[in-house]
Amino acid sequence: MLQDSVQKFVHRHYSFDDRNAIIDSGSGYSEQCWQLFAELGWLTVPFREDDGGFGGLATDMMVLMEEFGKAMVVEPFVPTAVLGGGLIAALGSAQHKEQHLVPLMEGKLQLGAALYEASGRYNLASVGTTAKRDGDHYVVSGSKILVLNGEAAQQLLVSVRTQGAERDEHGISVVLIDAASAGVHKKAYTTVDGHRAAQISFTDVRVPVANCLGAEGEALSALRRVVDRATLCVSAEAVGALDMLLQKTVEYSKTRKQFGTAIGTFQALQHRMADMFIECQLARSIVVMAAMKLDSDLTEQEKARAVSAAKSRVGRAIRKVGQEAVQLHGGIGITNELDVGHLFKRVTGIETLFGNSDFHTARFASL
Amino acid sequence: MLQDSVQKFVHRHYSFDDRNAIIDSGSGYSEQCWQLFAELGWLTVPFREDDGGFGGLATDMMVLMEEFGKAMVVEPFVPTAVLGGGLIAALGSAQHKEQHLVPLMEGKLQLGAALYEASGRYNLASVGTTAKRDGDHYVVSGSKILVLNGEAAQQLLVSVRTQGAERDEHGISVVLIDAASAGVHKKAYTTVDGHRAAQISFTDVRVPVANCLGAEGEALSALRRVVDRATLCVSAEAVGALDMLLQKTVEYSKTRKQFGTAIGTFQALQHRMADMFIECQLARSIVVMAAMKLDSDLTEQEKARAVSAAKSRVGRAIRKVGQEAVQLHGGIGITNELDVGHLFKRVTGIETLFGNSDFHTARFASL
Amino acid sequence: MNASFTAEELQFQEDARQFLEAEFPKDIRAKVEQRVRLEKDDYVRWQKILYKKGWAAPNWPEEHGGTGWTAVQKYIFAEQMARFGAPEPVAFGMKMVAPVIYTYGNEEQKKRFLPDILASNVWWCQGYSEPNSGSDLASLKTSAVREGDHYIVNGTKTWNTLGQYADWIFCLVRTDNSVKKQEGISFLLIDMKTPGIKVSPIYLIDGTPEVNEVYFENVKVPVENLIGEENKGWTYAKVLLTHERTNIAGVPRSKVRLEKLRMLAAQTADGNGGTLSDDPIFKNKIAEAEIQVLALEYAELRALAAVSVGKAPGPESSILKVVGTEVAQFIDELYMEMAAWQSLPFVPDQFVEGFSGEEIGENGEAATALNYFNNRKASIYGGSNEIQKNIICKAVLGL
Amino acid sequence: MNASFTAEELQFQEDARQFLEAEFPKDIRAKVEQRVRLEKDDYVRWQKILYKKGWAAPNWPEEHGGTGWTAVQKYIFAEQMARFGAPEPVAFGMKMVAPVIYTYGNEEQKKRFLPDILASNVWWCQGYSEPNSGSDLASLKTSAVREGDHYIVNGTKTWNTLGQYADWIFCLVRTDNSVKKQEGISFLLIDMKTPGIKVSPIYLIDGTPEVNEVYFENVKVPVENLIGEENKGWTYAKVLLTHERTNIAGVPRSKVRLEKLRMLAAQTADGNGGTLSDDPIFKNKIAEAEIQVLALEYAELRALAAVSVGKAPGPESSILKVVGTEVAQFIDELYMEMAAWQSLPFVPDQFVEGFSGEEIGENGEAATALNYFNNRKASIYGGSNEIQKNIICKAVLGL
Repeated sequence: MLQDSVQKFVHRHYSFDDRNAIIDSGSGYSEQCWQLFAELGWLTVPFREDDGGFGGLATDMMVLMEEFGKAMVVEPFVPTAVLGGGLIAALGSAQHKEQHLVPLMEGKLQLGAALYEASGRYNLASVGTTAKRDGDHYVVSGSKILVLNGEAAQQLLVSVRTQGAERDEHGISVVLIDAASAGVHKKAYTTVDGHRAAQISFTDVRVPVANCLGAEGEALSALRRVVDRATLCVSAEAVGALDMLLQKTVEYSKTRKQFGTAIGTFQALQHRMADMFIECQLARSIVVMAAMKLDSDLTEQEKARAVSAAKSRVGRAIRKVGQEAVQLHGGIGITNELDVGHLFKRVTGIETLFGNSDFHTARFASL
Repeated sequence: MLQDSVQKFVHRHYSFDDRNAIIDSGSGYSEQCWQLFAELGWLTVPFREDDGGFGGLATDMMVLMEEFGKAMVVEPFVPTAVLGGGLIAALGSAQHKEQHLVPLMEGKLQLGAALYEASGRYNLASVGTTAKRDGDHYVVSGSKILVLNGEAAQQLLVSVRTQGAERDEHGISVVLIDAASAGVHKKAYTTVDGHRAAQISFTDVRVPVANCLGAEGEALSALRRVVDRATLCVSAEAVGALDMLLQKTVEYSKTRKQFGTAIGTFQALQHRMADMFIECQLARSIVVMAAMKLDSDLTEQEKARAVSAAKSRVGRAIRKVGQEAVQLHGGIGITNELDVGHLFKRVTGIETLFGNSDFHTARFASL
Repeated sequence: MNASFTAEELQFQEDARQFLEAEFPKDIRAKVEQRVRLEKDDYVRWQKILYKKGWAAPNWPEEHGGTGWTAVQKYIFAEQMARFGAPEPVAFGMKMVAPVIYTYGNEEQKKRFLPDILASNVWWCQGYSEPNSGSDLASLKTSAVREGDHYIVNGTKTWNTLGQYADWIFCLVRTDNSVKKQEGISFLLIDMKTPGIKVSPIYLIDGTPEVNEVYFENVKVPVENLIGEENKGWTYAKVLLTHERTNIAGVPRSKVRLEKLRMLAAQTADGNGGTLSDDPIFKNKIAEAEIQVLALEYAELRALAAVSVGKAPGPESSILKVVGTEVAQFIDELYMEMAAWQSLPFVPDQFVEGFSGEEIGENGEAATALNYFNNRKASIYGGSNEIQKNIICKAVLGL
Repeated sequence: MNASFTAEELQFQEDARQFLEAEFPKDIRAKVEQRVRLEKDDYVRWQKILYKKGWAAPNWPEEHGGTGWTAVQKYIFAEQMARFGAPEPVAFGMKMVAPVIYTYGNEEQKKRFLPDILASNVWWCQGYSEPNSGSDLASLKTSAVREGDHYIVNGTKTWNTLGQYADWIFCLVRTDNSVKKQEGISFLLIDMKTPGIKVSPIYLIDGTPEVNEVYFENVKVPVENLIGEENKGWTYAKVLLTHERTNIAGVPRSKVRLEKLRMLAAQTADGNGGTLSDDPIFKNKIAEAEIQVLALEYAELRALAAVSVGKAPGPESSILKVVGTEVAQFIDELYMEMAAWQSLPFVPDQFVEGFSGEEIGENGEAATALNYFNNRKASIYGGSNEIQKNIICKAVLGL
């Protein structure tokens, strides 16, 4: 079982101190852990069997991500395997897959997906980065924000406009760009929740036409599908982290004494923990819903609606459970010393990833 | 002091049982109480001194209405004195005032303002009722919903369109229509909160041109000002009623025993009552704000913003405090036997009157 | 548990739909759509049709007349019922006393009572709550004193829903005052025609006499009407309270109401020349409610899935009660907000059968505030939401 | 109390504005606008300018250097300060220890400490909380044992804000273990340079070393540093906690932040070709925050008006704390939501003086999540919001 496998891994390799050391390391993730991910087969989970993967079921990714969420795993599973690998699997030719998915699943390739721009907010169709044809090359120019794993990524999946005006639904392509290409400029940083990302600009970067994934100009719907899968993944990750926040809070309330008694005996706090439990259960339920629907034969629209419903609802749970966990811990909850503060930061980060609650509620209503 | 004066009146004449009997009576209000209102000078409060009134200060109306709210007074003070009288005071000629404000303040005239239409929601400019000129008369046709005090009103203040298309800001006039005129059809009823109102249709009703208040077609801004004053009044009424709901709930929690102890000792319920108290205080504060601004020399826009802020915030307090008061009372709170259920119904009614929270939040943001 | 149904399940869905289309009486359906209050006869007539079909009691064991459906089938059926507005059976007989009888009653009692419940020949009501025992149900005081082969019952029961129609009442009564409060309670079935019983209506704030107080003055009840052992009634009642949680969340009804709300919003003028569907704030609220119902639906399916693999329905069902009632009450608010001014007229007559006057409001607008008022009860009864949170704290969080 | 100011008040407003325009250092203002963290020198320099003007301590009694302003003037001044982003004095000296000294200190102590506080010559910090005494402050354990003309202090204080800059610390210490916990506490002033004191930073989740733990190991404190009577310290501390509530609600700051938010929203792309100002949901949230701040402002004015007619500041001030922190935290959320993706980079360097690299995000977007994280403290410290609710229940509702 995936769940057992992650729990064993976490028990052996991923204590809170391990994680802090990994974040403080140069690369911001553990290459050793990453190789274990590969050995344990986790990197194959997002891929269908005919692509050499484990099956590509959303319900499997959900299980994996939930456990990652509990331990606050920072290794770039989502950017490399779900987003980057997902785009190649969805759009790429047999050759693209052969060339990239195999090393990816073996743990030898890091990817990053450069999909969002400063003026585009959460809109994947808002692509100002251009790719102009020049013989058998594209010349790519533009700038992308918050490319997850952008620093370590050897290859970048970049959404570019090969035609049309900003925000046109057509004319968007995804091209593979070697991160070492001339004209690629990265500004790397750690995110508030301990992951690595980069702002990446492209200045007249020459990219072979063969690096375009799928039909030129028609990448948007695949892009949305892949990002929806990533959205489901981070939602599931949040569910794991929220459960942990609740568990830590309940435990703390049983030991922390104030006014001569454990604070967990105060009914006002008890009912707030009951509310946190309810939020956690609803978040888990709606993520189960979305994962099942992604694995079903429903229409694309219904699947997108399901993911947006999940991300919206999980976002509300994040706000509520995260804030309450910190509040009930009191001062110690806002220090870097305890895992609670880090869980809080991670779920808050997830709240923003791929669109916050308001964005997804509106998307749900409009689909 | 107005406050003392109302408190004494309530003590003598307006117990919960008195009120129930009044609501069940034919007219739905007490003529005897109304005469006391006149004797005690309350009917002069909304009017300026040069109109023969007490001063017309919003802060005075606020004090009066808050006390009315505590006792759930159903007499038609707002429809007759604030809305109807207010429109005459704002728009009418000296003769109109002489003819109507004097008897009004003496308690001899009941008014109703017919301002809203089924397709207009809370928009005062949405006037489909037409007044077509025919010699020295208008011929009025159309239909108005929820005319407060519509049954008892001898004269109706009706917003009509003398020009332009539905929802045009210009072309709206207010005419005085004798309720006994041919073509006036009333469908009267009690409202959910124990007041009286009517749906009124006008079929080719002939109205002398002299009954138009102010310049033809230019009534909208005065209409809005007067309705804003009425909005302030019912907001203040809600503040009184909410305070009462809190007080009743706290008292009940001290006597009601469950599991061998007064429920007021349960901390989860205590904190919810603290939250109710906070809501009550914020509601009171923002109504004070709006009343003071109405009495100041701020611009009309700032005054309208203040009233919308108050109504919006009071609406949220109504939802929260009303629901919590009922919930903490348990079953007895949803029976007609206790005053709590009636206070809950009244504040819920107020939540809708002249626009609910969402309407006023949007109006606040747009002004 | 799966996001999409199997072919057999889809077939069952279609069967249920066709049955409802053909057999659910048109006049009752019209009443529901026009929000006319249903009378005793409406309930009984429809229930007898279900009985004839063999679908009266999906949750009963098959040996007593249950349908033998899977959890998913029950779910599908509940959803189809909600879609047609078909009233569920009044719970007191079918869902409350019957499980106690078939679980704890003797053979004689099973034979005597169950067939009439299944066939809707007898209307039952509930005698649990008392004026001074709300959430603290076990503090009840109604006494039953054994005299020969009878109990003599004295006391008052309250929040007795639709007791005005009832033939029988099941009561928790105190048979021993000398022990811990939970240990002196017995479960008694009482014929409402017994001398000494008086039913008196309590008017709720929506103006309806939906509940009653029931007074017992020296009411003689034969000993054979005792369920199980004397002084063990609390155990039976408690088991009942945690079982029979199917559809406690009210998901199908909330779904249907939200669909209708969305449809009505598209027909309701926003006062600016458009409809409420153009109002982003209102649209957002509907979406949030829909999302909440989706989350709740899968919380229920997860609970059902746990039950179907043999786990007892756990304290998680407390969540279904809390969230189910909260979202239903939120939908009440949305209907009221949509109706705006038209929520204010109090015109109960127009929702009673035979009304022929001029109506106020369209699409039942004038009922929206009344529904809102009435349904505040949902978070109070059936174990108040506060009690549910206590259960979560104790049984799940270990606090 | 009035919705509009008098002519004199308007004149005062203009004077305050002109003073700030002319005297508030441009470099500090620029730092504030660019969200660069202020250093000790920035606070002290600005505070000394206020001192020179005679406006350093609006809330002190005039005899000790206060301004003698009316409540309205104080309000106007606070609003103008917020408008310019001028930092308020660090509270520990000016607002916390000084009132205790001028109320309960002896003449010697007043002469020795107050002038240096007023002139910002000495930086004070607070020694109240301890690792095991959060909201239950009176359970503190740091001991002070009298030996001759000194106390020997041992223990640990925590949540010591900006203690790394401090010259002096005021502490609650336990001087009697044999009595009720509140009755054995004394109020002691301690020179931070005394041997045996160690300050160790605690990093908050925004990555800043804003607070510290302070360890006392056999620290010798002269007896003349005791305020008032031994074992009466709790009384002094409690009075302090209910006084000095001016501007506790943070209305001026919240108003200015909302104005700025509105302005920035109009410049922030919504991803659909418009700006966030076109987003009805976001606009609605801003409006709700503005309305809440308006309500809070008048709640505070009502409290001030009550004080100005001689009433003691009552437990109502608990509301100001609760709502003031809640709305400030809600505004933090709105800033973070506005920044969207740009709230995620953790780039503390770019908010430290002297940063010259390429910035991430515009208008301090990259600080928004950090501000959100940091300001979660607001509902925890200064008497947590739960404690404030306890106060309301006890002192106002009589529960």
